[in-house]
Amino acid sequence: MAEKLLEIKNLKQHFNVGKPNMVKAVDGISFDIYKGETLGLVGESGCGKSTTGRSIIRLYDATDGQVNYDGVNVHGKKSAKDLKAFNRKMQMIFQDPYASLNPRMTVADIIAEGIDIHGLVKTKKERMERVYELLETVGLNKEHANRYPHEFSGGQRQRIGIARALAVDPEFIIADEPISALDVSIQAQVVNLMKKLQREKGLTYLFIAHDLSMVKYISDRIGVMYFGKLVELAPANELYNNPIHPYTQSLLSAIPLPDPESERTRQRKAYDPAVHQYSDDEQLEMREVSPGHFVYCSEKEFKQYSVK
Amino acid sequence: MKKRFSIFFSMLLVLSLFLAACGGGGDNADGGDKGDGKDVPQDLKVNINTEPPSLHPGLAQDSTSGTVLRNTMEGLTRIGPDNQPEKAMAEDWDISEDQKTYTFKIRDAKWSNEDPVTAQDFEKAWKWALDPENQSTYAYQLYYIEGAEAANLEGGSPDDIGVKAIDDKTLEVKLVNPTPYFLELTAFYTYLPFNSKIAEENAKWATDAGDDYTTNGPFHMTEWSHSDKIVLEKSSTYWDKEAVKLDTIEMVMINDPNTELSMFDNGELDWAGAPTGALPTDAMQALKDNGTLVTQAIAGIYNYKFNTTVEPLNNVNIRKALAHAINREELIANVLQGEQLPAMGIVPPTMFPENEKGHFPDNDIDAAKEFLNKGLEELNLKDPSDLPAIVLSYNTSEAHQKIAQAIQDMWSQNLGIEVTLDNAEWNVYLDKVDNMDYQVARLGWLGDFNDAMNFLEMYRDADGGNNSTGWEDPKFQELLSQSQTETNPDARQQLLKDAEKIFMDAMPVAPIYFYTNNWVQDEKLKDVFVSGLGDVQYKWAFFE
Amino acid sequence: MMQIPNDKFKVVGTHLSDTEKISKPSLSFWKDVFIRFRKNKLAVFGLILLAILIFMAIFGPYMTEYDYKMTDLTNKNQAPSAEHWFGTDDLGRDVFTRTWEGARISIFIGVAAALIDLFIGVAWGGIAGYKGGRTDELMMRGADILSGIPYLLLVILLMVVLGQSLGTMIIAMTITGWINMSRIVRGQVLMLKSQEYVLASKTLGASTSRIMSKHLIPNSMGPILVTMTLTVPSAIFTEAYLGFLGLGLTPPLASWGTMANDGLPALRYYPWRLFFPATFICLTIFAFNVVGDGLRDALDPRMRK
Amino acid sequence: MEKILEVKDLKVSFQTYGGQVQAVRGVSFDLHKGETLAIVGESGSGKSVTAQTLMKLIPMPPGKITGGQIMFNGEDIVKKTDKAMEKIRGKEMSMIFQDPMTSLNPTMKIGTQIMEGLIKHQKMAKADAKKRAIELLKLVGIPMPERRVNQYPHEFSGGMRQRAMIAIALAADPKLLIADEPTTALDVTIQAQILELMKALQGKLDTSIIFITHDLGVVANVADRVAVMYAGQIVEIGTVDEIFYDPRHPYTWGLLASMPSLENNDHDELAAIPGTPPDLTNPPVGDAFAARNKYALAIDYEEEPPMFQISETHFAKTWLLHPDAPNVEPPEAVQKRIRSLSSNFEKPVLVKEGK
Amino acid sequence: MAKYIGKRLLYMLISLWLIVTATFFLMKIAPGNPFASEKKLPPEIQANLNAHFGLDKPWYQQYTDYLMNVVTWDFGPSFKYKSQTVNDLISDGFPVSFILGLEAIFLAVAFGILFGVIAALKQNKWQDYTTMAIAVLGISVPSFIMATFLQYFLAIKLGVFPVARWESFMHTILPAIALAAGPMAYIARLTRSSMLEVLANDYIKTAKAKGLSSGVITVKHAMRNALLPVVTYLGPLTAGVLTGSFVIEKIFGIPGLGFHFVTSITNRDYTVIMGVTVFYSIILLVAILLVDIAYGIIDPRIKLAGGKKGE
Repeated sequence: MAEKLLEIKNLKQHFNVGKPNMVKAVDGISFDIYKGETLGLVGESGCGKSTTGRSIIRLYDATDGQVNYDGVNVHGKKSAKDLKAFNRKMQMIFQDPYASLNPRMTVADIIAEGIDIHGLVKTKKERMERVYELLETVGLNKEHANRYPHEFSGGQRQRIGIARALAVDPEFIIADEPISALDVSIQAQVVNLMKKLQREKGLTYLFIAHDLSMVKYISDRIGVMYFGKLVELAPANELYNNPIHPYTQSLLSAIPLPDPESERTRQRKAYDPAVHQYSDDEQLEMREVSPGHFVYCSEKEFKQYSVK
Repeated sequence: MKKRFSIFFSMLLVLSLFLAACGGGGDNADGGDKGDGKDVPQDLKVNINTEPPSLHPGLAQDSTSGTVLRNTMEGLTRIGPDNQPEKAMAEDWDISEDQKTYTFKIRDAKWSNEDPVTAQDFEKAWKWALDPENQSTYAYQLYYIEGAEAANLEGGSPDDIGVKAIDDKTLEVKLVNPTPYFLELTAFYTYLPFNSKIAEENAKWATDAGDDYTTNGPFHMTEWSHSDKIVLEKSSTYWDKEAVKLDTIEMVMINDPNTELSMFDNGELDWAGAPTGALPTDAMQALKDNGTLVTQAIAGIYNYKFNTTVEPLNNVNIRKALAHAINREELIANVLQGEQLPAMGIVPPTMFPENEKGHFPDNDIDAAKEFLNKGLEELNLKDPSDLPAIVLSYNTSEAHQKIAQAIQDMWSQNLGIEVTLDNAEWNVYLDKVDNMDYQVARLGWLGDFNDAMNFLEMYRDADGGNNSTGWEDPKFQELLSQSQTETNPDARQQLLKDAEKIFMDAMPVAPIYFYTNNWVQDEKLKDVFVSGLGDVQYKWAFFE
Repeated sequence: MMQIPNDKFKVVGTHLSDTEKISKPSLSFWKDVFIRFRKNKLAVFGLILLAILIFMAIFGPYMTEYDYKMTDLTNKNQAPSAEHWFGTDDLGRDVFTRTWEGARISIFIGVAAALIDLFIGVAWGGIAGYKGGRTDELMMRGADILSGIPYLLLVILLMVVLGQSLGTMIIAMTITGWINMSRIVRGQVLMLKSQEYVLASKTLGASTSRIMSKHLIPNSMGPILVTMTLTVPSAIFTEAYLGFLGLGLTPPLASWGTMANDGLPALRYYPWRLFFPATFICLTIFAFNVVGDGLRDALDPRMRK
Repeated sequence: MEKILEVKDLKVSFQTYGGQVQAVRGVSFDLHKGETLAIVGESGSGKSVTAQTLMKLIPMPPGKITGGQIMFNGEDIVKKTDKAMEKIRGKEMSMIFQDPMTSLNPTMKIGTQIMEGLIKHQKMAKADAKKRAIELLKLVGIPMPERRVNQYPHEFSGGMRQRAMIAIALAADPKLLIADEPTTALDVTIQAQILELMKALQGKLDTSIIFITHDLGVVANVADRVAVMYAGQIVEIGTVDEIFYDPRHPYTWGLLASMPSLENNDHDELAAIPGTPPDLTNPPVGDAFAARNKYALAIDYEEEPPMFQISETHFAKTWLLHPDAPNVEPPEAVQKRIRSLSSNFEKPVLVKEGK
Repeated sequence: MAKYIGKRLLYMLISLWLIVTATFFLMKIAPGNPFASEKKLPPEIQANLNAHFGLDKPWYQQYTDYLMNVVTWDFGPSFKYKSQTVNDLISDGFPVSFILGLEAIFLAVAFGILFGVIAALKQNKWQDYTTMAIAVLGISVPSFIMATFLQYFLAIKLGVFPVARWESFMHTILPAIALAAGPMAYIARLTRSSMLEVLANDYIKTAKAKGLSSGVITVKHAMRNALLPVVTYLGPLTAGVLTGSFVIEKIFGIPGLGFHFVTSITNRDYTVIMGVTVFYSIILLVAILLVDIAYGIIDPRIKLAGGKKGE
């Protein structure tokens, strides 16, 4: 797992730069993603996790920072051809299964869009075969190819979205809250499908969600974001068993568990950014508290955290 | 929020109250004639169509302004009920032997502000109009006066203009040529005087009703609400006020013939139609049927001009063919419906009575075909369809359009000539006609004064301002020149008739019809005088 | 307890393929719209009316022996009769023939205006919306200013400069008409371009033209279509209005606008001359409007499940 | 305990152009004073429709109550006119919706929105109503209520808006509060706060709550009793312990098993419920869940299962509880939870009449 | 706020300048001249007139003269109506058009909203069909036909109203109705569709859940939000209606401003064309500004607008 696939360095994504309503959606975050792993990214809505995903795939032009994919900066100057090639390597699965499929296109056309753009097949027959194959991969069948998105349920649509991403044989998939809009029973289906695909195709995932339990289940490592900053990054179990940043602790303590007894006794911790009592001259950065466990903290806090 | 809606509903309430209140007292519209009592209200309500562009005698150049001026101001003469100039501001005049010098004796008349009307008022008014500084567009109406044209156009001195106030009550006018119709001209609005004292103090005296708008005519303007109405009242300072019977005249400005007639029917107007307004053509039949339509011939003609510089209209026979192949009677009976007179000559029968017959028969298809064949031969063409396409132009207007369509159809049926119609908006159209950028074009001409000269003169030179046919003829020019110096009226008349004959032989213009004025009026309204030129005077009018 | 054979209590497990089956017949977007459109009785009425009007526009002029421009002065202003179904006008022309000849021209003007609006509006609005930022600002401000010039002034000057013809008439209809279309398209594009399926297409490497033609425009088609069905009547309306101003078509061409304007003064004497063209103007505008309204309701995403 | 609500065999359907959707197909349950009943189920299972039908808030048409009774305070809601409902809504029962952004009027001040109910039901004067609104805002934990009362919804954060919604709902001291997925649109930390608030207020006001959610964690947190809905029917209902520690219906098993556990570190495949929920325009014969149920019996495809009673409070609608049914092993994840509950009957009893 | 208005005013000035410029050049390319008449003027007098009105100057000088006129708000004399200046024309005509326009707007808004609300509340019932049929009819009948019919039936046949002219309140009713019909219909349809949209919102359900009566919900919750699009439409409507309608003024013989819009063009009365265009544009721009400000007051969310969010 040592091979770095993606290296994000000091990524910044600000909107409305120079205007009074400037939003620092992503404010200088750095992390790596290794080949074959699943990196979970959690945080509350508005914390910048989706923006991070979209900046990585270049839906937004980053305000600052680098995204190196296989050592090449995604945001650097690139020819149209390079960009197209890049688009095949990195794909995305979206949150809203209703909004992510063009209602005027048949499922076949939706899935084949990548195939068409990149000219991956030569004949119509080949194209349809590929579509059928992809439909089968995600648990749907041939008959669905000529249907329109509105005829499908949420879970089915999400699977179509996955098939579309898979059509160009990507190496890396950003899943932007792929299960948030789905019912519990369907969430499991989709997560299982994603895990299966990862096993079979050696995919790497960046899995963005706000549901910590599902993220923990699917991820190898988890990053926690708070107001545009990455505050903690650790292997999944480590993060759950040993959360260090007070925000992570608060987040974990708030999750209701499907167990009435533990719920009766659960104590929620509130997070108040003021607890840090940072002074102006303190340098705040990601520091490795224990191997693979990074926390965004000051030097002073780092010492405290390391002791634990 | 709530407030917004309460405002809303209170407005609704107010409106409904208004409606209720007015619904009760809504009979103010049918005032006017109150029936048989002795004291018949002498209040006239007429439509003058549009805002008069200017009520300054020197600047007026249109019939609406003319209507107001004629009834509020008075010139040396006034056209009387017999259509002849009668004494007005001039109580007497002398004409010199050579008929080139007129000496007018001004009567003891007063302006509405009690100032006396003087000979200087005339001199100054005329010279004002001729001063190029003042941009009088009708100054050329004064060119009969010696030195006038030079002063107006060529920088001649105003002192050289042949009009002089010998004293307060004597005005001497010198003319370029003997002008038999000069006395008639002095009734025209460009020849009206103005109160020179006031004009010196206030150059804008004529822009509104008020103290400065002094009048010397039968009525005085008391209200001028622009684009809306003008109110005239009987003048208390008019020299002949005994003759004036109307107390007020309300002249409203309604620019829609339908509305005008509807208002008349509803008792909101006492007069609808010409000369101040217009009647919708579609109403003519009905009005004729119920016998209320009044028709009166006036000195004006409706023409189709030919551009004699382009093929095939440079061929006289083609022109004649076209002129002969028009069924004017039918056109008048069915399209115009105003009992107009078919025109087979260029000078109205009010001047040349024999023109009721004209120079050729109406709707003479055989002759037309003959002319056509001759013309085709001359042009080395076999068939009318070989003729270059003929475009018939007219300015955008319902009436012109109908006439054009009817004539288009006649030419195509009688002669087999295909004609396309082309209409343009008035200003553009005038440009086109001026620049001879047409083949056949409609134009009308309304006489400014009751003399054949007015209808012939414009065709004197090919590049003359109002000719626009490209036609000229030395013999025609010769005859006109002779007529200008001829002092014997009969001889002069003959010269002009000869000139018309030459003109009709060349047919640079196909005359269509002579205008008539059509109107309806309140039965009780009497003695409104409409002159042969189609000018209206209310001086003698009254309600029975 | 009821008696149930024991073999019924055997675990047989899932029938998964059944659950993925979609039992309803496949409904394409437009079929679906049509089904909802059909429920609006007023709109269906409008559609039928429109069909009749178009049928008559095509065949009406051939139903009589008369030609639309053939004058017959002796038979002017005839009331409707077996001879002349809608009567004759002041030049003795058959009003029935002219009405349907006029229908052709009026509907042609309407449809041509709608199509031109469509092309300009979609291009302008689409580019402005998709490019966004300064381009958008500049393009939309330009449109604002054009719509700030009094329309009549623009049209009359245009008529004056270009002369009165069918072509000028259509230009006059569209000179500001496209602005509305471009605003609608822009609004749609602005809304749609951040939709996830557009983003998905972008991440797949789709070109701008592909995104426009495959995603943005097809999905804006609803509002575009509604706008078009409402442009047609407004063009017919404007044509009539210009007819009133004397800026209508050159006769003997008949359009409803010029016919109604001709008939206006005849209302009190020969009402059929106003009645027929006016009625058909109103019916056509009415039909297009209710069809447009019906389409809008049918296309409304809220009405979909 | 006093029963304040009794729903008997409620049936609701919607007329769509695609046919009649039988959204609620015979739902029965009751609710006691001061109790919280959670209704869980996936989208389309009819839980929201059931809740909104209780207040007759479903649009009619296309919606229609095709059968059953809703006894509230001894009166049948189903029979009430709209006018009569106005007196009950907001006063006797009120409702909180899922999305606090769209369920508050964007152009009306928060205070006014709270005051409306007070003025209508308590006949309060405006000034008093405003005072009360401020108190209510304070009660739901909104800081600086005097200032907040004059603000508009967009000036509130998501959590604050939901608090304001709760204040509106509680304004007239209703006996029954229906919360339709009140925390679904919120972040976990905010969700936790809102849940705490609701519980605290319930303790104070002794309100009965029907809490609709699809999140089993939330259910475990708030509910006294739980009803599990599938395809327009309640398939299992019982106390929260019964549902979580002794579930009997295979669908409940599926739900519980498909939740990953935070404690477990295994990364085995989740026990997902396969397939897609049925289309209710044309509900399947027999047990609606059968096609997705790996424990489905042959009879499930033929006949709808009856309701079996497991304890005084625990009912489940599955043939698996039939004496002739084979014993099946629940999924592993569920087995781990199961405890034997003393209150259970010896054997499940068939309920004669649908309850 | 002040900054916002300042910015808008600046934008208005730029728009105005562009409109003036566009109009000027359109006017200049139009053939024909203001002094043309059937009886042609001697060329010297024509030249004299041109010189007097500055038409002999090069175009750029005429253009700057016009701009100066606009800036000093003195458009000079009318070419045609020599006794009046353009300012006179506007100050005489505008009050009339203004009053008539207000009346029409009031009618249009009151009945338009009423019809729209009824139609929305009774969607797909006979009330909906009836009100919408009336509304569509209002749009379908060209104003000149509508005006003629009103005049014919109500004034001539029934004699309830005077035929034409501008004298008393009774005189204003027919033209106001004719003028209001189109906008009324448009507002009705606008209100209906936005009402339907609003009625589908969750907060209407909230209001219902509070036990509010449907009347209160309609007026206090639905209408306020539903009227936002109507407010937007009021901007151009106000400008259009207040500055007069040629058709209505012609048919009813009303001395308003609308008449000058058309006649000044056909007369080539350059100063009047310029004056009324500038005047109209200012009214339009101000009306739109007022609508935007009003919008901000009615909809408290507006201030927040602008800028996309990260997620």
